[in-house]
Amino acid sequence: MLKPKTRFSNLSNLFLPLSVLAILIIINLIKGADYFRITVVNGAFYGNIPNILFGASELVILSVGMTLVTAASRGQDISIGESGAISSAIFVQYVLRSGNVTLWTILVGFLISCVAGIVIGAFNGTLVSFFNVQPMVATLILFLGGRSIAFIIDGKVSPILANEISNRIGTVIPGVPIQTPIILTAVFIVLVAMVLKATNLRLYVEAVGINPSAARLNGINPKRVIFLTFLIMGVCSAIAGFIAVNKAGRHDSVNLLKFIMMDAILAVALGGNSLGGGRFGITGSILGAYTIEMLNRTLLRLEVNPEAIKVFKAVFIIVLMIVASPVVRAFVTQALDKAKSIIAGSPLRQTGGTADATGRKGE
Amino acid sequence: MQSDIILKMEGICKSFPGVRALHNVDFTLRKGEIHALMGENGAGKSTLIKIITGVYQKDAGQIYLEGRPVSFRSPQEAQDMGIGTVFQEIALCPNLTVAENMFIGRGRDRFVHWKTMNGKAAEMLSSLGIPASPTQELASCSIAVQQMIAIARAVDMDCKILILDEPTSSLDEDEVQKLFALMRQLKARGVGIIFITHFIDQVYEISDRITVLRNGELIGEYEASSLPQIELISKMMGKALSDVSSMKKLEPGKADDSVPVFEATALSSAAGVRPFDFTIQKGEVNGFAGLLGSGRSESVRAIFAADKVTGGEVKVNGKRVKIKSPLDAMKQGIGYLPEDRKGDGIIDELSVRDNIILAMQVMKGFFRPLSRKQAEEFAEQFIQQLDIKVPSPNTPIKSLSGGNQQKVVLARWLLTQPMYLILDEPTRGIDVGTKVEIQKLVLKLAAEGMSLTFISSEIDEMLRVCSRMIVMKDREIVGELSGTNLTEQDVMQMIAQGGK
Amino acid sequence: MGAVSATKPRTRLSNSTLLFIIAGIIFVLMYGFALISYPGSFMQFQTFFDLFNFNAALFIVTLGLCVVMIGGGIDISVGAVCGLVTMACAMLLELGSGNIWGALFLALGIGLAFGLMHGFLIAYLEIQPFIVTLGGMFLAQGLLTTLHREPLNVTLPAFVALRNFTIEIPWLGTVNRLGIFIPCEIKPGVIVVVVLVALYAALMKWSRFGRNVYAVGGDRQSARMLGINVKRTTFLSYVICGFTAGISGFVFLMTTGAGNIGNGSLFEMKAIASNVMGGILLNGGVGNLLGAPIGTMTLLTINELIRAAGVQSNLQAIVSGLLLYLFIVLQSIVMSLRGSGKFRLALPSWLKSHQVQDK
Amino acid sequence: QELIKVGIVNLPPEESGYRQANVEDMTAVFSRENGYDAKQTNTADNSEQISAARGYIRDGVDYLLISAANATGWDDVLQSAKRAGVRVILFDRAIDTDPSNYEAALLSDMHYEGQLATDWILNNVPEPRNVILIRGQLGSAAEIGRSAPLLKAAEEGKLTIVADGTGGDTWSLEEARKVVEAAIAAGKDFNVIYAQNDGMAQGAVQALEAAGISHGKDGKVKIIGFDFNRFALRNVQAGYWDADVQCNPRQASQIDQWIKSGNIPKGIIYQEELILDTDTITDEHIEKYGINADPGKGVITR
Ligand SMILES: Nc1ncnc2c1ncn2[C@@H]1O[C@H](COP(=O)(O)OP(=O)(O)OP(=O)(O)O)[C@@H](O)[C@H]1O
Ligand SMILES: Nc1ncnc2c1ncn2[C@@H]1O[C@H](COP(=O)(O)OP(=O)(O)OP(=O)(O)O)[C@@H](O)[C@H]1O
Ligand SMILES: [Mg+2]
Ligand SMILES: [Mg+2]
Repeated sequence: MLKPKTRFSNLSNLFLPLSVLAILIIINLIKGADYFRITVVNGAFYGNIPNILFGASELVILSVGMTLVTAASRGQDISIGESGAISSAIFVQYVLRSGNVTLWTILVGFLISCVAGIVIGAFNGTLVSFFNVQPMVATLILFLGGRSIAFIIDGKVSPILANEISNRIGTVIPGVPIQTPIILTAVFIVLVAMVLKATNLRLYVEAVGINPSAARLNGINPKRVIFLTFLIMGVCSAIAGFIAVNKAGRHDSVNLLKFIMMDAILAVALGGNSLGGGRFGITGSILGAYTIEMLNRTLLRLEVNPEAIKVFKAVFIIVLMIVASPVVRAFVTQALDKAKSIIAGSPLRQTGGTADATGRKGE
Repeated sequence: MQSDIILKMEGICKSFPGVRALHNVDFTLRKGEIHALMGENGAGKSTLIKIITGVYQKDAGQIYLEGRPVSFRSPQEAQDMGIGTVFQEIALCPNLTVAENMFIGRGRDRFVHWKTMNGKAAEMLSSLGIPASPTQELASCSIAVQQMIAIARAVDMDCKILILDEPTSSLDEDEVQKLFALMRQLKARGVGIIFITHFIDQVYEISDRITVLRNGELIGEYEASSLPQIELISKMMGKALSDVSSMKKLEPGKADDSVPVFEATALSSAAGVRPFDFTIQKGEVNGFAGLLGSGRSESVRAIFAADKVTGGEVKVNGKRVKIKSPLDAMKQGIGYLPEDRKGDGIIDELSVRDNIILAMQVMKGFFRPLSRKQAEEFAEQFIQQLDIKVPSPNTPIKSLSGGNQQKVVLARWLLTQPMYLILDEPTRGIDVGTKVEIQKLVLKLAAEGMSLTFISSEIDEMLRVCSRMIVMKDREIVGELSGTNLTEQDVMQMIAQGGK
Repeated sequence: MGAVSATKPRTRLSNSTLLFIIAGIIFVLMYGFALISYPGSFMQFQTFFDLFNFNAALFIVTLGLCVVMIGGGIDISVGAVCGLVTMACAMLLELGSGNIWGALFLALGIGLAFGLMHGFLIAYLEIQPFIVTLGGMFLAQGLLTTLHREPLNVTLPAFVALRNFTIEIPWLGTVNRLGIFIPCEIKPGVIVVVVLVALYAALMKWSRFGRNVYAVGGDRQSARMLGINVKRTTFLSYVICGFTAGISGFVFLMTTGAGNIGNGSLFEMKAIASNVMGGILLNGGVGNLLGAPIGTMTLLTINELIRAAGVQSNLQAIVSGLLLYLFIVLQSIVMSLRGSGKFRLALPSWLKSHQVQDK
Repeated sequence: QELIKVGIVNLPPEESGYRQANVEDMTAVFSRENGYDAKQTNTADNSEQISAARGYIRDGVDYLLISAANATGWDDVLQSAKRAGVRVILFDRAIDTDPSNYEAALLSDMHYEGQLATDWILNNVPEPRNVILIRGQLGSAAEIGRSAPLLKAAEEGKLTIVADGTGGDTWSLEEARKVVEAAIAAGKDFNVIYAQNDGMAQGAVQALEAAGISHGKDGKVKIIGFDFNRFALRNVQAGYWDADVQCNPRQASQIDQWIKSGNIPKGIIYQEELILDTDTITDEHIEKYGINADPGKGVITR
C-alpha cells in the first residue's frame, strides 16, 4: 500500500520539470519533426539531444551543488561562476607549467583545482555558517572580486590549453561515441547519487534547512552542515570549471561560466525545489538544468530575433511558473477531482483548498 | 432560545490528503457560555477551530454566525466578524514587539499610534501580571509568556466569540486561574467561549457544556454538570469505563541509590541559569518544579548543552566528561525532549519516519545511514506503540495534530535508548489517555534502569512520577523534596518560601 | 499572583535597531578613516554630496528593495526595470511627444506595471519571488533591447534644462585649480531621495501597512493567523518596489540625460549589498528603513576610497570585495557577541513555507 | 619637475584581453617615470564611472582621460570639467556628446572594423554568401558598430544573413556555439561565420568541428573574428580560420605625445586598424599587434 503512494509522490515532485520539458519538446516537434534525429559525425553521436546534453553539462553539475547549498543555507551561492573561473585558472596554470602534458598531469591538475574549489567553498562557507552572513551577500564578495583573482592567476592573459588530452576531454575521445563532457556529467551524477545513498547528507541537509535549531538539538551541527554544502559547491564549481575550460581550450577568465548562477538557481527552482531551503530533489534540479538548456536552444530554433530573445525567455519562465504554481495546480487538481467524482457519480469530495495545496518538493 | 445561539456549525467535513479530519460534525455555541471541545489527539479539534476561523476551507457543511451563513476565507475575515482566537501553536511574530503583537492586524487605523498602543499594552500586561514589557521584542519572551500574550491579545479584542485552543498547555496553576477569571468576566459580558484543553479538571472547573469529538466524528454534546468525568474520558477514548478507571493509580519509581548516572557541579549556561549542582541515580525519575520562568528549562538545557555551557563540571557514570554540544550529550547517553515543540522539536517538513529516526541516525553517524526498510520498521514500531495517528510514516510531521507531533518527538528519543532522558513538558498537548500512557512509560523505563528528568507545569503529574523534586526560583535551585508522600502543598510552600 | 514577574523582563535592543546602529557606526568610522587618510578628496563637502548626486537612482532603488526585503522577499529586477525606464523615457522625449510629464508618467507606469506583475505572481499565485523577478529582469532587459538598442541622448531643451539644473549652496564650496570658487552643488535627484527616504521611513514605522510588512517578514504563517492580509501586504510591497524602480529610472535619466542599455545594470546586486550593510536582512522582518541609505552610502564610500587611494587597476575589484567582507564580518561579529547566549538562528523565513500557506 | 596630474576613467582590465592590454598600456605610459601623477579607476558601471570622473575633477587633475562604458550620459560631467579647467581626452570609446565638451578623442572605429570585415567577405567569398551573424552584447558600441556594415550589405542584397544570434551579455563562447548548432540543426546552408569577437568565433568553430563541417582556408565555411587575439591570429595563420580584424588597444603613447607636445588635436581621431587573412598574416603581425597569450606558431586553438 505504501509503495505506489511513494512513487506517486515522487512523480508529483517532478511535476514541474517534467511538464516544462514536455511543453518544450512539443514546441520543438511542432517546429520540426526531426527534432530527435541523431546522426553519427566523426564517430560520435550528433543531434539536438547530444547537443543539449553536451551544452548543459556544467549547468547540471552546478545546479546539483546549488541545490544542496539552497537546501541547507536557505540562500543561493552567486559566486559559482567566479569560483569555477578561479579553480580552472589554477588547473590551466598547473597544466601549462608542467611542460609535457600527460593524462597524469591533467588528473593532478584537476585534483588541485578541486582543492582550490574547496578553499573557495570554505571561504564562502565560513561567512555563511560561522559569521551568519546570508549566502547571497556572502558570495557577493567573490562575485564582485573573483574574476580579478582568476585573471591575476592567468597572468593577465587568456592562456591557451592546446593539448590533445584537453581537447579530447572537451570534445570526444576517438572510439567513444559519446562526447566526453556528457560522460563526465553522467559519472558525476552517479557519484552524487552514491554519496546520497551512502551517507546521511540528505537527512542532515534537510533537517538543517528546515529547522536548524531542532537539528542542533538532535546532535547535528548546522554550521558544519552548511559549511559542508559550500565545500561540495566548491567541488562542483571546480568540476564545472574543468569541463568548461577543456571545452573552450582557452581560459577566458572574463567569460568562463559568467552569469551561470542565474541559470543554476533557475534550474533548482524549475526542479520543484523551494529556494527557501529545506527538502530538496536532485533529480528535479538536474532535469531543470537540461530544461533550461533546451529552452535556450528552443528560442534559437524558433529564430527569435536576438533583441527579443530575453523577452521570450522571460515570458516562457513566467508562463511555465504560472502553470506549475501551487495555486493553479490546486485549482486543476480540484477541477479534475470534481470531474472524476461526477463521472463516478459519487458525492462531491474535494481534496484540500487552495490553502493546503502544497507544491510538494523533495525526494 | 434560538437567538441565544451565536455560532452554529452543521455537517462540517474536512479531509486532508490521506486523512479524514472531520466528518459531519455539528457544533453550537451559545451566548455567554463556555463550551469545551474535547477529544483525543488528532480528534479534529484544532481543525474545527481552523475552519471556523478561516484558516482552512471546509469541504462541506454550513456555518451560521448569529443565524447568518458565513464562510471565512482568512483569519482576518473571522477576526473582523468578532472572533478572537488563540491558536494551539503560538501564532505571533517574533520580530515585533510585545505591544505590536497584541495589536497588529486589528482595527482599521491606517497609522500606528505607538504611544497609545504601548500604553494600552502596558496596562493590559500589568493587569494580567504578564512579565513582559510592551517594547520588548517577542522573541526574547519565553514560550509561556508568549502564550499569555496571545491570550491577552484575543481577550482584549472585544469579540463575540473567543476561541482558546489549548491555551493552558504551558501555563502553571496561577496563570490558569488568572485566565479563568478573565473567561468568567467575558462570559458575563455575553461572549461565547470555545475552550480546548486536555486537562479534565479545568474543563469541569469552567465549562458549561462539552462537545466530544473522536476520530473526526461528533460523539455528542453534553451539559458539563450531567457528564461524569469518567464517562467523558471514556467517550473521548471510545473505551469501556472499566479500562479508564484503572489508569489513575501510579506509583512513583524507586531509585537505585548506588550509581550516580549523571552528576553536575556548578553547571551554568549562557542562557542565564546560576551555577547549580545536580545528580541523578540509575533508575531515578526526578523533576524540576517551579513557577513560570523560574529556569527549569534553562537548567536542563544546560545539562544537555543545548545552550552554551559557561562553566561547571560534569560526570557521567562517575567519569568526568566534557559535554559541549548536544551531540556530546547524546554520545554520553543523554536524551532531551525540548519544551518548544515547534521551534526546537519537530523538523516540520520531514516525514514522520525521518523525524522518528533522526536522533538515532545522527548517533549512528553521517556515513552509516539506516536502510529504508529499517527506518520504516522503527517508525512503524513507535507509531503502534505510542498510538500515533498518522496515515503513513511518509506523511510530513507538520500535518499531524499537535499531540501526535509530540508523540513523534518522544518516539525519537526512545529510539535512541538513552541512559538518561530529559523530558521537558513531554505531555504538553497530550490527551488524557496518552498522558497516562506516557507516565506509565516513564515509570516502566525507570524500572528498566533508565534515569529520567521529568518537567511538567502540572505539579500533580510530576508528583505522580517523580521520586525527587528539585525546586527552582529565579533561575536558582532553592531546595529539594523527596519521599513518597509529597503533596502539591509541599512544593508550593517551598517555592513560596524560596527555600529559606 | 505576582509570582511570575519575579524575574524582571530585560528589554533589549531589537535586532533591527542594533543592526541599524552597527550600520551607522560602520559608516561613520569609515568616513572618518577616509577623511583622515585622503583629506584631499574627502575634506571637500562636494565629495559627500556627490555620493548622492550621481547615485540618486541607486539610493531610490535600494529603498524600494528594502521594503520587499523587510517583507522577506527579494526583487532582482529593479536594476533592469530602472534601465528600461531610462530608455523608454528617453525615447518618448527624443523620438516621441517630448513631454517631460509624459515621461514621468511613463516611468511610473512601467515601474508600476512590473510591480503589479511581480506582486500578483508572488502573492496570489505563490510563485517563488526569485524566479518571478528573474523573469521580470529578463523581460525588462529584453524589452529594452527590443525598444532601442543604441544609446539615446535626450536633447529636448526643456529636459536638458532639468538635467542641468543644480541647487548651489553658496556658502559651501571649494576654490578650484583655476582659482574660481565653486559652490557645492546638489542635484534635484537628491531631493527626491530625501523625500522618499522620509516618506518610506514613515511608512514603515507608522503605517499599518509598514508594520504588516514587518510581521509578514517575521513569520508569514503567524501574520496570517494574526489577521493580517498576508497576500495583499506582499502584493503591495512588490508594487511599491516596482514603482520605486520606476521613479529611480526617471531620476537616473534626470542625472545622465540618456537612455542606455547599461543603465542600472547590477543595481540589484548593489542594492542588496547596500541593504544588508544597512542592517536589512534577506530573511525578512529585520531592519530599519533608514539603514538602506546608510548602507548605500557605505558602499559608495568604498568606491570613492578606492579611487582616492589610486588602487592598482587589477586589484580594484578585489579590494572592494575585501572591504565589503570586512564590514559584513564586523557586523556579524557584533551581532553574534550579543546573541552568544542562546543558540537561536533566526526563525525560518517565510521563504521556506512559501508554497505552504497553512500548518 | 612638476608631475602632470591625470585621472583615467577606464573599463576593468578583467573585461577582456583587449581591455587588459589597454589598461596596462595606460598604466605603463602614464607613470611617474614618464612625468605623470596618474590614477586610474576601472569599472564597467556607468554611474560609477561618472562618479569617478567627478572625483578626479574635484581632485583638480590636469587631464581627464575617459573610456566610457556607456556612450551617453556624460554631458553634465564634461561640462563641469570644462568649468573646472580640466582637459578631457576620450580614448578607445566614443561619447555621444557635443564635440566642444572634450578636447580630443582617440578611438577605435567599430564601424570601420565592421566595414573591413564586410568588405573582406564581399571580396573573398563568392556568391551565394550566406552568413551567420553572431553579435556581441546587444547595444554595446562594438556590437552596434560591427553589425551595421554587415546588415547594410545584407539589405543591399550583397549577402544573406541566414542566422542572427548573440553571444549574450558575456560575448560567450558557449552561446555562440549554440547559435551555430541551432543553424546546423535547422539545416541552414551557410558559408560565412561573422563572429564579433575571437572567443565567439572560436565557439562557432567548435560547433562546426562537432558537426563535421569543414572551415578555414580550404573549407566550406569562412570564419571571421575580431580583436587580434594571438590565438586567433595563429588560427588564421594556420588556415583554421580565415580572417581577423584588429581592434587596437594601445592609445596611451599617442595621447602622451599630444599632452607632452601641448598640441592636442580637436575632435575625433580614429586609430588605424587592419584586417589580416590567411594570405596576408605574418609572424611579425602576430608579435606586434596581437594581444593576449601566444600559443606558438602552428598551434591551433580548437
Ligand atoms: N494541514 C494538515 N494536513 C494534513 N493533515 C492534517 C492537517 N492538519 C491536521 N491534519 C490531520 O487532521 C487530524 C485532526 O487534527 P487536529 O489538529 O484537528 O487534531 P486535534 O484534535 O487538535 O489534536 P491535538 O489534541 O493533538 O491538538 C489529524 O489526524 C491530523 O493529522
Ligand atoms: N534569551 C533569553 N535572554 C534572557 N532571558 C531569557 C532568555 N530566554 C529566556 N529568558 C528568561 O529566563 C527565564 C527562565 O526561563 P525558562 O524558560 O527556563 O523558564 P521555565 O522555568 O522553564 O518555565 P517554563 O518552561 O514554564 O516557561 C525566564 O524569565 C525567561 O524570560
Ligand atoms: Mg489541536
Ligand atoms: Mg520550561
